[in-house]
Amino acid sequence: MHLGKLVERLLQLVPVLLGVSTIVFLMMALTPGDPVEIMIGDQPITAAEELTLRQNLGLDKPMGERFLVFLENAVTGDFGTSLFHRRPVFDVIVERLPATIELSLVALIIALATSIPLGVMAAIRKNTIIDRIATVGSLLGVSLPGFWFGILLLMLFAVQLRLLPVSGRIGFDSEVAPITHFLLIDTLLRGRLDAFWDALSHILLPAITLGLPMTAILTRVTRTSMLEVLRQDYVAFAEAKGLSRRRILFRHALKNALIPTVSVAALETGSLLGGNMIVETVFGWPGLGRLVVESIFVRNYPLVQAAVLFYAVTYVLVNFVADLLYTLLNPRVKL
Amino acid sequence: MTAADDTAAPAIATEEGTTLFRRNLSVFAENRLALASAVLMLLFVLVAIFAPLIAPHDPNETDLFRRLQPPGWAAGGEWSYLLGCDGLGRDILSRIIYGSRISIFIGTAVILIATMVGIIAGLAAGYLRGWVDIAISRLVDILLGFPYLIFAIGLMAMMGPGLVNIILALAYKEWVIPCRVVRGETLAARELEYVEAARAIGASRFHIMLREIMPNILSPVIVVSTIRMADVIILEASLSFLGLGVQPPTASWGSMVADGRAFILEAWWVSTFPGLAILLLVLVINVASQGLRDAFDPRFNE
Amino acid sequence: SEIRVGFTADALTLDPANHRNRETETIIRNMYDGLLTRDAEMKVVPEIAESWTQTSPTSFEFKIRKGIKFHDGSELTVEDVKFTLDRLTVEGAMGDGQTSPRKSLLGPVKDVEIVGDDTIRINLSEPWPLLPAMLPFQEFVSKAFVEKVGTAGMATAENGAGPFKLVEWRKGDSIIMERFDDYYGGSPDIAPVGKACVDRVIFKVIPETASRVAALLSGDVDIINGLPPFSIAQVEQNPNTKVMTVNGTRSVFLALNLHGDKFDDIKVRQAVAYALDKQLIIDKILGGNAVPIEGILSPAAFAASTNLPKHDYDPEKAKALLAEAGFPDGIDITIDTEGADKDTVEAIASVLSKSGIRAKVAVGESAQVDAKWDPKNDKNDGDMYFTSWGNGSLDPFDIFVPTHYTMGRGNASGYSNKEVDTLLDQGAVELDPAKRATLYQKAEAIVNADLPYIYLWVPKDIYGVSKRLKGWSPSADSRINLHDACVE
Amino acid sequence: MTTTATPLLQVQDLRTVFETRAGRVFAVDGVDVTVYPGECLGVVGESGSGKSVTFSSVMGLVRAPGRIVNGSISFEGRDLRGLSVHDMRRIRGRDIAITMQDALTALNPALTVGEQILEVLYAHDETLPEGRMARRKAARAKAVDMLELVGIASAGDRLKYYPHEFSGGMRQRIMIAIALACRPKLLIADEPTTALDVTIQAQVLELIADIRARLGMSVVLITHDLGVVSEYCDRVMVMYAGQVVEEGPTASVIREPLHPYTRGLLQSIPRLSLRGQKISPIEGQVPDLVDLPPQCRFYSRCGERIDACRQRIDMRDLGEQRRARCIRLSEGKA
Amino acid sequence: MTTPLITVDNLVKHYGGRRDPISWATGKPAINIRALNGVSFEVRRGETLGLIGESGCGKSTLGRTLLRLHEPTSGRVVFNGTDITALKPDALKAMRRDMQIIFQDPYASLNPRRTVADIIGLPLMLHGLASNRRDMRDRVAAIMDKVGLKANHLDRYPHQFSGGQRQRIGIARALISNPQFIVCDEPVSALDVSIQAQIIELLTSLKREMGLTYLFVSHDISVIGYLSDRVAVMYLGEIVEMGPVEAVLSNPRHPYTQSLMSAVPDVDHPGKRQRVRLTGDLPSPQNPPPGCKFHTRCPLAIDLCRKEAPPRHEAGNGHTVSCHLINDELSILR
Ligand SMILES: Nc1ncnc2c1ncn2[C@@H]1O[C@H](COP(=O)(O)OP(=O)(O)OP(=O)(O)O)[C@@H](O)[C@H]1O
Ligand SMILES: Nc1ncnc2c1ncn2[C@@H]1O[C@H](COP(=O)(O)OP(=O)(O)OP(=O)(O)O)[C@@H](O)[C@H]1O
Ligand SMILES: [Mg+2]
Ligand SMILES: [Mg+2]
Repeated sequence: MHLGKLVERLLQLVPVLLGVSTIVFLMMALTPGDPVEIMIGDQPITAAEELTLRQNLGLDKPMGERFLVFLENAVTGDFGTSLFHRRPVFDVIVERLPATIELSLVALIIALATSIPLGVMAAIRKNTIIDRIATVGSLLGVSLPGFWFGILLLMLFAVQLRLLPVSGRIGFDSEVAPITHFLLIDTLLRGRLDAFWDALSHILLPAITLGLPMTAILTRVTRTSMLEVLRQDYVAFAEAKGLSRRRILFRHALKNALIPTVSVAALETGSLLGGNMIVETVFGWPGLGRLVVESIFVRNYPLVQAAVLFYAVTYVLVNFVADLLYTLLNPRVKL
Repeated sequence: MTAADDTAAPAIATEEGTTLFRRNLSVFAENRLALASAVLMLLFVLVAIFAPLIAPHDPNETDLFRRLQPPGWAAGGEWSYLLGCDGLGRDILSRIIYGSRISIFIGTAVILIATMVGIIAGLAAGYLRGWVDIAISRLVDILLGFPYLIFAIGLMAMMGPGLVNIILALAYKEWVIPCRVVRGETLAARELEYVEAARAIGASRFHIMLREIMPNILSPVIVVSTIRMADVIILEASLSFLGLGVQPPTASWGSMVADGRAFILEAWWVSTFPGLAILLLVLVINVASQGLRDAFDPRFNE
Repeated sequence: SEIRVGFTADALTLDPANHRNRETETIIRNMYDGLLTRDAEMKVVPEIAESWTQTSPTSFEFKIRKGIKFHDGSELTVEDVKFTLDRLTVEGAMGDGQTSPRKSLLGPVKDVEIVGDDTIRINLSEPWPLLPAMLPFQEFVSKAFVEKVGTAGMATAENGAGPFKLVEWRKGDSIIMERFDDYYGGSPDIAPVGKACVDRVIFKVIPETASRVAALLSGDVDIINGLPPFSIAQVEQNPNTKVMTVNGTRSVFLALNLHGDKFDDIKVRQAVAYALDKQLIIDKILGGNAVPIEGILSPAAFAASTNLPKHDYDPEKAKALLAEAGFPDGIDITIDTEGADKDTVEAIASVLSKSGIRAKVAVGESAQVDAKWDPKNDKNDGDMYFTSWGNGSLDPFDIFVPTHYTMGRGNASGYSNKEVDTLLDQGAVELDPAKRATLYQKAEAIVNADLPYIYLWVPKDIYGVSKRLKGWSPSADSRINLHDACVE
Repeated sequence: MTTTATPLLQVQDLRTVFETRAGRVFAVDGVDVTVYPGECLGVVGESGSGKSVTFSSVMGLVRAPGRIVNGSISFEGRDLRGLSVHDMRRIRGRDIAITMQDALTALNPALTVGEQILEVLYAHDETLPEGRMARRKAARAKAVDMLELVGIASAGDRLKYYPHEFSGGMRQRIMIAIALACRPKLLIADEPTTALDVTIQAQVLELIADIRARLGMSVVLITHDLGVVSEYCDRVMVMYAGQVVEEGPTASVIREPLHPYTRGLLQSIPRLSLRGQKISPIEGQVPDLVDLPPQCRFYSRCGERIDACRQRIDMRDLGEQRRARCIRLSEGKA
Repeated sequence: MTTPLITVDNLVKHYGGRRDPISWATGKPAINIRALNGVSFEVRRGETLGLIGESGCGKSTLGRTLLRLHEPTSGRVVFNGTDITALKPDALKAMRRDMQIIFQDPYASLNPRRTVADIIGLPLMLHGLASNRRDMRDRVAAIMDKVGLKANHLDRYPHQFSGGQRQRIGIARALISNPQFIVCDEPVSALDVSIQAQIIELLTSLKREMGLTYLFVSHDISVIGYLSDRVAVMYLGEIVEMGPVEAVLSNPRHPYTQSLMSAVPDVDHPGKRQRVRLTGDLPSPQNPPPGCKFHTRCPLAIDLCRKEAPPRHEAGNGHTVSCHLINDELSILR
């Protein structure tokens, strides 16, 4: 991977990010009604403060200028004040990020760690019981409404069986002083294994719920692409070379089969990011998703706007990283 | 020159006038599970259409004396309220039956709009290329930069809840998917020799786009659209669950699950059944669309 | 020992002057003390203040207790008291041109004077008998500390004089506090006096109702707020938990658009009153946890009348009244409401419909519905609005005036009655409590007859509590004061 | 090429079928193949006549829905069909090697060319020294040798390249290098040049001929092109619709084709020398291999058919190493 | 036979090269494929000009640019006295009746969703040549009969036909508007030998009956040799040698043609000819070599070849060659 090419690819992100920002801006700008009035809602605010707000949003200026102001602010991380919290939106969002990131990463890891082996097994042992399980499971997985499934899991494991906690990130007795703000890591860094298990037990259900659709889709993709790859001439040729089955499956087939899996996984992080809102709401997870949902109902527009932008930018970047990964797996694709 | 020997023609040619479409359809019909799912799907649609005739009760009729009444088979239940009642004593079965209208209507409307827009945009981008393609493709790239649910939530937060708004919020992004499929297929098709042949004969762009290319890309589009339909239904339910969906008292499955969430300790049936309804409908669509895909888009064949 | 509270929402900020949010107040009131507070009977008693006197209709004097320490060990002085009140009431006092959103809670406070090394005087711009009743809601901060961290810092840092001090705020998840060992003991009128009983207190944010109940049942938390009526049975059945309720301070009512073409007729309003089976809804939807009202005041409020005429459920009478008013076939109306009350309003609608008042429910965002029912909005084309007005002070001034005074800011019905206006004006300046009470009772009798609103009920706040918890009882102003609570 | 030598590969009455939706496809239906040490056997036939399936059957590489239903395959006297999966793996790539029809799809796009050569050596080459490093070094040296042998310049560097970084002809040669890495006794070259231009085709075919001469291995050359057979093969086997219809030394088959199909094939080739004359193509097309009637498979297209052709026809031995499957041969003259 | 039906003058076609502003801004390089680099020739009325060359040398591009299916980058094509490179869309459409094309791939060239009647009849409908559908169907039936298809298969779909039959459908479509000139772009390359011969027969007899003129593209020298009157040899977007078929094929003058001829295996006379081994592959048209394009593979290349493009020499009898060495009587076939 040439550095110049990397920079070039990064530059190509610019128009997309610009477009994404434009749409986020338009979402708000084209909302019917006076945005300031809607935003203020029943928050007690003085006339002077209202005026400042208007000026900050640049509502007195023409659309084009407002957009530029918005862009400038976005680049500098200035998303205005959350009227509801009476603090900068940026601060409020940043506080909630570690929880959301931790949850999403664990969900991603669960999804990858289950779907790839399952998909591969299903393809190798086509039409056997494991294939059936994988096929039916992935079909169910994509069809389950996450919000509902989460509630069921919660009722079963947390309320009825009392195996796992009901809500939150970590138990009362397991707090550790933050280092990275990722509890699974912090507890380990502090050498608190009990707390680590506690944090793990908290994250398990939400992460499974969040990762489920992705797991299902990736299982299906891996299975299909593995089957596809196994049909290829180069696998037949590898057979003809008298190579061991292991080598054929894992070196020749899997490396190629993972190519679509990687790009689909990147696309599906979209479902992780969106799913945050629902899963965090259902499981009382103290992350950004829940904050956004709460903010919608109090018309905390600047926060919603900033969060949507944040999610979109994250998504674009995740896909960019996946592209890089893709080139590692697939030598035919040059950056 | 004698006529090419007829007896030697391939076996598939023996049935006179079989179209590719009908052949695919018969392949589809052979897939029992998919066929059963398609029948169930039809059943859902019928239930939605004839909801007033089927529903045992008025879905919005509240009866506080039936508040949280358990399902018919459980202690304290009544068979005439088969799936029990919700927090306002409304019949859950009737609400599920009426709720199917919302899910199916929104799903169908979004997919129809998106597919139509997607086909037009995709054909234009893929065939005309140039500036049209650049403009459309960039827009597609940008919209793809948003996670779907986030985009819909953002829009709904700004536009406010309501049936039309949900359809718009979903369709604004959904069209991108058929558009990408159509564009890709069109790009491939425009290089095919039969398109070149039509041009060589002097056919116009419109003739080529609409008569030569479109019929050939329709089956992948239909396949993709049915697959997407399942997703759109889940998305709508998710929005309703978050309270960004249709307005009460209209029954929608997602909001029924959300409403029942508070009662889940005392009255599990209130959210369980509507959730099950979503699962069933989406599952059925997914199975059917997988069958369609296998039959109509042989590239996916295993 | 430790008490865990399963709580509906997180604090928005830790700055007592920079919010208008009940939940936030409930949490931070355990770290900050007020000049005054309330006892279990909702009587206002001194806290940081040692005593107070009203020296004129427009001025009050407060004597500040000696030896109160902030959590950082510094002593609380009159300077801090004045600083706090100024920060709350002076335009732009929060810095950066910001004004405290709580300013309006202290209405006509004009200025604060230091009149001795332990006394301050609060001057009002007009008579306002409510001041002592409103002071329990204002928490007192250290001047030096605020000047050090600034308003931005106050959002996440704390240096109060309350029984607990902050250990950690895990945003969105929990707030952990520990006992402040140098606590001065709190109000001497409320036993026990002294430092808090438990070592630690945790407010755990559990927004989902079912999860909160489950957490209580499983013993994860000791107190939960917002226990839904339908979960009462569960909590009662559990051997380790019980239900505690307290009369709330918020009156719920239906506003009727008096400028529309239906409710301008008193007969139609009466018809609604008779058609509405209040008790049924209280029993079925609220699980019996509400007190019906016939006027705007809660039974616990100062000057509440006990013998107002009732409109008992009588659908026949309602139909007859409708017919008299020229609607023999009934009327079609729409009830506006916000999402949170959807359940109740749908129930109301269905009950009304049985008497020919065919009601539809329209759920709207609070801002939008508020704007529509703003008395200044003369284009309001709504029929009926299900709403409520809080009365934390339990003084009629705070609820009667805004909802019934001509063009009052909460007068959604658009009610205007000279006589009522006069009575309310007099009530505001009358210093003799007995005379004041009569004035308000007269006014209540008038509005009970006029029916600009259908007065519904005052809901109780319902808490689920672990049986191991001792010495704690819920408070009508929905504060959760953990100073006195102990666990076995 | 003496007939007296013991055959290297002997296949008898091989039948391979595919179960498809349309029915059972008799892709290979009673095929006998004999390959002698050191010879080059050409296999010609139209597309779908069963050439590839025959030899993937030999290698034991027929995949579902395909199945060998009958026949014996013996290589150096060992019955390959009776071998365990493990033993078969040891024969593939080491004793019998194959190059596939399309080099672009037969080389793994995700692995370097070097890895794809080295792995065969690791799998089969027992002459490699012990010890990781030494083994690696020796294998690498062999790989470089092989690439140089097939005419790839600066082979050492090229080991790091991926298949897509080579041109079509080079890929074909790399595949040959892989196949030859373990010096197999038999190379099956399945249409090694169909996708290539004539100039490249000549390069590749000459390369195979050259290596065959040097290593003394046997080659089976599968092709469409009678010209190629005539230039490079000692013996030729003509296949039609899953059966062998004619077999014999190349020169004599081309000079004097016995089966009407072979004759038709030869007459179908347009030649510069035939300019202005009519060529006489075989009319009709190859029959579908599903549910064939038990008759001569060329019946529907044969200009010389008689009623007696509507029965099972067996291969006839006509002496001088020539065999053909036509009923009229026994009448003396076709 | 004297007036040229088509004159091609210095035709150039480059693909790609245009960039959209966003890829320009982000520095994506423009790809520029120089598929045709100044090709000039003429086709006389009633003759068949054969065009031969390696894969990717620009044969199809030439055929398509000639018909303005692709817009030429520069150069002129004069058909029947009209400069078609300058025609407006309407006039071009009218012109299309007279110039048709037959494609290589019998599968891709027919729209799978339309019936044979629609496919073949489309030109009639577009140009208003048929008064109604009935008339159209009658005429389609007639032409189907002419190309050897059963007229009652009118309502079948392409997938119901075999490869050879489909190629006949393609031919029928090209013929129905009664064109004068047809580009045959490798119409037989995808077919089996026996079917290939059928189609060649069909094309030659149609030409005779209807007085057609062909530009016949193929990479198969025997096919070109069999049916062309004159032949043009293409290398990397240029014609390197052109002339009467006997002259060019039996006495090739350009080193490239010579190596091409020597590489073709001959069924009848195996091993007779001297082989010329070319090294390397066709260079990429994205960055063609300077000077003579063939110098990278030419065994005779001298310094001049690397610097200057060779002029076109007359070798008598309309035989032209573009090579620096032509006058030196040098030949790689020493
Ligand atoms: N996987 C399969 N499923 C069904 N039929 C198959 C399969 N593979 C091969 N066949 C059938 O077997 C027959 C012989 O195929 P084979 O590949 O051996 O032909 P071939 O002579 O090698 O042709 P070509 O010259 O095109 O390579 C064909 O009719 C083909 O349809
Ligand atoms: N539409 C196109 N866009 C870009 N490049 C093209 C296009 N068509 C052809 N080319 C390129 O132009 C060059 C010449 O292609 P062309 O198809 O004319 O070759 P050809 O001689 O017909 O080859 P073949 O024998 O493989 O058909 C090739 O490098 C090809 O990749
Ligand atoms: Mg083959
Ligand atoms: Mg071509």
